[in-house]
Amino acid sequence: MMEVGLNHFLVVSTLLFSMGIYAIVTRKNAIMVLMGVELILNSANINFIAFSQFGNRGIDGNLFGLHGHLIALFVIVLAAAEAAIALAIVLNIYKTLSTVNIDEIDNLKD
Amino acid sequence: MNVYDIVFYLFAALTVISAFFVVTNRNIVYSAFFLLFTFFGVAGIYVLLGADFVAIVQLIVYVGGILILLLFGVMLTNKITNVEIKTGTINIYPAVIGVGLLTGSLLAALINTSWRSVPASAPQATTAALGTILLQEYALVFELLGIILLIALIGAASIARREA
Amino acid sequence: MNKLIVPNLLNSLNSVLPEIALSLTLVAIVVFDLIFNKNKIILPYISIAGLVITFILLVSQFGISTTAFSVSETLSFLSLDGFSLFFKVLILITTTFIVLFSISSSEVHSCSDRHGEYYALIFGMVIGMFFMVSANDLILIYLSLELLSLSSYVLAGFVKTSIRNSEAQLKYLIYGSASSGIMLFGMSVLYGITGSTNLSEINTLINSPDGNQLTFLISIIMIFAGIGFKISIVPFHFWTPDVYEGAPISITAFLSVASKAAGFAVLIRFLKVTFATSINGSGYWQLIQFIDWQTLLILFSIITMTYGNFAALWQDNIKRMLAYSSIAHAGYLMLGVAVLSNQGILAVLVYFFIYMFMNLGAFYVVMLIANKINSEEIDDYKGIGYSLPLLGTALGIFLVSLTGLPPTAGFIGKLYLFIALVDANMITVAIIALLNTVVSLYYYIRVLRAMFLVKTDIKTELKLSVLNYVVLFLLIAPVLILGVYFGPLVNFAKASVQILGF
Amino acid sequence: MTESVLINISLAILFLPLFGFVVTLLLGKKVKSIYLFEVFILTIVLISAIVLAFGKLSYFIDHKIVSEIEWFRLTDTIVIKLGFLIDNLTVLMLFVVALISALVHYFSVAYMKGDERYNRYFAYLGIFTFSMNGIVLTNNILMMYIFWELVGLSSYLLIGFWFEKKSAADAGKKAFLVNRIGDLGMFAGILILFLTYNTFSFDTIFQSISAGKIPFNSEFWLTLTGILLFMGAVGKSAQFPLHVWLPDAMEGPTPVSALIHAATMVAAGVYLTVRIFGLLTADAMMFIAVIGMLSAFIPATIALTQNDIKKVLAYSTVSQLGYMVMALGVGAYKFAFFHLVTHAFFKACLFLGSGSVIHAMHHEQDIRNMGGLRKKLPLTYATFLLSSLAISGIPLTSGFLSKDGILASAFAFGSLTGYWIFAVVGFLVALLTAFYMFRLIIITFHGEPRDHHKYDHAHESPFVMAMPLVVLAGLSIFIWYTPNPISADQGWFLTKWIETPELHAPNSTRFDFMQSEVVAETQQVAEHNSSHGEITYSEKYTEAMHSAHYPAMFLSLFVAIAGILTAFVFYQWKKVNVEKLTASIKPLYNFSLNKWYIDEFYHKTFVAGLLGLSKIIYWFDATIVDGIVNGSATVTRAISTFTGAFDKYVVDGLVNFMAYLSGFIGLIFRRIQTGKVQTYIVLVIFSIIILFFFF
Repeated sequence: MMEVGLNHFLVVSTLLFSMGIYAIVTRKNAIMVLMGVELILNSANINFIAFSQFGNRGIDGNLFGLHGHLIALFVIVLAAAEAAIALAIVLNIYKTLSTVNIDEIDNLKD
Repeated sequence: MNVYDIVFYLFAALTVISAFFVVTNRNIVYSAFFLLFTFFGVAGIYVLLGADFVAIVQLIVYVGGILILLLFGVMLTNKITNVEIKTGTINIYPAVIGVGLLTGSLLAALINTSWRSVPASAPQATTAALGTILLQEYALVFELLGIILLIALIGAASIARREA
Repeated sequence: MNKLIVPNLLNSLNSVLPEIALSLTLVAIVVFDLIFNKNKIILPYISIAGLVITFILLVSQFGISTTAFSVSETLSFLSLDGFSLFFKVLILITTTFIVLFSISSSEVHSCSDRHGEYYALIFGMVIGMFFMVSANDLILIYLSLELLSLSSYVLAGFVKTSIRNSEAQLKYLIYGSASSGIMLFGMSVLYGITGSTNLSEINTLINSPDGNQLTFLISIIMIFAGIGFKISIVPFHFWTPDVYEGAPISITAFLSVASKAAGFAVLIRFLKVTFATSINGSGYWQLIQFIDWQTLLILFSIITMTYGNFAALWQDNIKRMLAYSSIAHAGYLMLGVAVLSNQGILAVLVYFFIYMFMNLGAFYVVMLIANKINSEEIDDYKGIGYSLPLLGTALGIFLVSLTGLPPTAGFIGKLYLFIALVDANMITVAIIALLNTVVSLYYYIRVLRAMFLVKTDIKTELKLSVLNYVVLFLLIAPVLILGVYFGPLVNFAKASVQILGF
Repeated sequence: MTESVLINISLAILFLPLFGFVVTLLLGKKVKSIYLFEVFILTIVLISAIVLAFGKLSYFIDHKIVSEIEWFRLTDTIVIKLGFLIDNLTVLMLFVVALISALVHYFSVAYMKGDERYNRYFAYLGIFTFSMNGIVLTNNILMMYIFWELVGLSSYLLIGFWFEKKSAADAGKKAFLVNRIGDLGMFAGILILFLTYNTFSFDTIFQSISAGKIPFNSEFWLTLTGILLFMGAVGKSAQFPLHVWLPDAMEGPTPVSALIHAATMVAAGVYLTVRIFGLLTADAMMFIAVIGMLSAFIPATIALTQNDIKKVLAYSTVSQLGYMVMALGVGAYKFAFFHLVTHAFFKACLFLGSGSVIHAMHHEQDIRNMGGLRKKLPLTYATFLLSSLAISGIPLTSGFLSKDGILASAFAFGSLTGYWIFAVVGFLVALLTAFYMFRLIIITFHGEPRDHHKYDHAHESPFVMAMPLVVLAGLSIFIWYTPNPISADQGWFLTKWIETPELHAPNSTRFDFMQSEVVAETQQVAEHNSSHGEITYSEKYTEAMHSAHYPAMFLSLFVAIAGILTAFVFYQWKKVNVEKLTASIKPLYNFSLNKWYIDEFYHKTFVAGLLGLSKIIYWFDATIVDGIVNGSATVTRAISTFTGAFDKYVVDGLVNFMAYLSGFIGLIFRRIQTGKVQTYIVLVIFSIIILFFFF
């Protein structure tokens, strides 16, 4: 096995991303779909931090610096905000329709 | 293979395998718990990447906040007395094909890219440095995040509160 | 470098005065909501006051072309240029109308105790859009887009007891978070390729990524997916008809104009600032030759307008029909972008300004009628032209304008678009767009026929308030006047095509 | 009298009707008698138009008055302007529009009395007049297009005025949609012009063409541009194959038919072609001539069998418009416009006359229920007869002069180029016209009353309705146009008021006889073009016209009288049993009259039609000795049936098919919108993947 480098981290993040998408499109339960969204955000975060750690801009030899870390922080905060609103919405749906199965919620269509 | 590599594979396996269970397990409560392990794994990867502060935030916010929220959601939308906290799936075949193709092309592209990478530097404490750029370069983004949180608060409250 | 930052921050605060005013209004709304617990009639007026103050602050920025929140001499988070100013003005006008709409919306009134949240969230959207149109950094774009999205998720389902609202809200949420997740992933890849999130810096850092073409393409398409979601171009549009139909009408109108405008602003700035290498004498942009940009954009726009127009043919619900029509209009606008020249951007700006009035007008009339007859089905519009002649005529004018027939303003918008296309020798595309216009005639005429050519015995009586008359007038007048006298608008747009940096 | 006075008067003529429209519409519900205001406005417009015509023709007869203001700047070099062009053509046309519009207003005061939307009707008339004046006055093609669309819109409102009747609503829609097809072509033509010349102004475009600048540097494109612009005229002037809307448009109130379907709106197409005459190439003119010929012939054959008084007039209108268009195609510019003017008056008179009849018969339109009305409506009869003589081309009428000119030109064209077909069809149509007009008159006014109840209640119309009839009939007499009753060539109308325009299309693209040759060749032609130094119509054409004049005149006189006599033989003296004749071709006859049967015949239309046609031709041969009269009537009747069916099922069918096709595509799209949000996301993912591989 080769030494762990940038690509290894990218593989992990890609797998997380794919599984997030998979959860979003296949799981009926709305909360499961939200979990899928969290997975995608995590995978992007891994990317940001990995690039930050391994990256090199090439021109003047500057490292990427800590920007990636900071972006990851922002995304985490945003994820929290989004989760709060999403959960509220799901609870509201449960209250009005007595179900959180997304596939049953299809009254609006052509 | 040094210790760093072993630890990486451990965390990577933890992350990916538990994520796999998250998306495939039929029981939502189990899924939620597997999500906990995924978050732990990701936090571990952050540490490996020298992002100590982010790893801590990941644990506090994700594990301590978001996951709890999700669990609340699970419990509030399913009757506790109902043993069958299970959910079905739809779109399996198109999803498998689509996600498979997507993963394939992503991996092929990302691995074959010539990143401008250098060997990872030795980890340093990042907290102080992060604080500096957060409040200097990224001051505007920081303020914007404040507004986002305020809006999230108002929005969530607006949806959740009882109608008068 | 650190020395430079702190005074810089203080100076930059002057540049974001309009945004500060908006934020303060938001806070004021929340506070007044608490003070005037019972009688919330004051809130819309506070909102309008806030908007007017913002507008004044914005006007004082006319002609300014500068950057704010710079991190070095060349890099900054915000670009304050004519382009962003144009869109900010457009967003402010739209918001003012939406607040006026909300005053007479029966849907909003059914939740009278949550008015505070309603207006606060509208301001959340506005702040998000303001940052979007001038953002010069991927992460700022992402966050402001999320601010816009989060507020609009809540507003799309504002009437909690309405099943339709709740469904629209959930769909919007799921579709939106998936799209923004995909976009974030794309941004992370772009960050990996270039090493920066600043658009201008990316521009200087991209150089011959020979082996990376595929990766580059992936990141661009993923980012497009996120922006495409906001401006609802096919194939990222699927949420549009469902959410537009389900959401309260005032919010649908807002989404179809302002949020789309912000999305287009981001798209144009992203394209130009990030990828343009030079601009030739006649205003055509030279983009970095990784992908065939023009083909990609033309493909998007033709699919979008054709899909929107044909799908609209079969709609029975007028909101849904307008949703598809707004998809088709996004296609026309996209054509202006696809020209990849200043002339094309000019066409987009002119078109958008006109689109604002006619689309808002159509939704306003639909809302007033829905307030009364509680239906949005086209079949229920039978004979409206006789029982409610003013509203019928107004809707007729707006629909004719949406079709793009002279002497309404819609014709001028299309005219500029076609001129830009023909200038760029894109004759075939222009012809396809022209044929699309003919298709669109069918479904707009359908509404007119139901209103004017079918006579029913049902007598609908509707008392319009003074405010309704004023708002209707303010919407009809520009549609008619801009149809013949549009010099000032074009001059304004012309002054606004300058985008800082590339 | 200065130029600025004239310009101000034209401004007033343009905007007063708009003002009338706004006032009448706004106050329509509150003030019952507001229509009088609109009538008053139109009177003012009429007076202004007369003053304008007088001023222009007496003080500035050789002057073109142009007035422009800048509208907006597209770029620094491309400036779009609004402007007026006042030449003799403009003032004459304005006079025609204003006069007929005013007369129709007066007529409507009595005719529409008691309608629940009385005031709104007058408002619509106002906006129509405004739009029409706009078309006439403008100096650039963009403004013309804008007013063109406005005319389309207002005619839509007027045709569908009685929208409670489904047929009226449908007719309005049909007129609008069919017109759009033509307008699309016109718009494309305008785009090509703008692309090439960066301007919309007629004058500038013509100058550039003269200077040798043509679209895409290809003569083909110049031809195409001409044809595309002419497409607009095909729609508005109801030329084949877009003429289908005009007969249906008869669902509108009859005065409206007189105004827009006889005199003004349909003439707009001819007016447009007149305006762009300078840029037409020989190929384009040939195209126009063929379209005009078909439009003259086909509707004339259809008019033979119609029993609705207005339908006959409608088809006759299409046929006469075809004449004008054909005249333009063969280069008879002056006569085309001359016929436009004379036709406007006598056809408006015919329509208003039919309105008077319909009014008297309590909205009965079927001529089979009329008869003998001559005694009850003497004035209507007299004016109707005079106009019919005019349209048939009997000497001493204006129609004789203009029609004769067109036929002579077609004749001359034949002798110069060898395309005799236009002359032949021209004379044939003249024969048919005389026949069906007198068939109409005889059945309506002569003989015994067939519906005694309605006949007894019939009465002559009141003054406001009679006066317009008299005025218009008076204008059908030759004296207004020329002192010489058999030739208009020396009259003031053709020598002083209108002159053949300069041609601008490159010499190589013109007909041989139309090429520019430097210096005057005949005294008379040179005089008019002295300012230009070169003439556009060579001696050959003038000479050919001269030598064609007398043969054409006698021949046309002969066919007109033959047609009238045939009608008398058939319907007045009943020498030929019409019943029997129709019985012998009963299936075909019913075919045209009863539209219901044809669903069953649908796929057999062509087969049956062709078989029937061959049989009839055989029969024609066999009975040629017995009498040419019977035979030709039968043939034309059969053809009329055939063309009617073609109209109904092929042209309409094509339109319906397109609508169906687009609907079908829409149906496929709606399958995608399942309502399940996760399916949408799957689709997004696939789209993203496709985009990856596509680029």
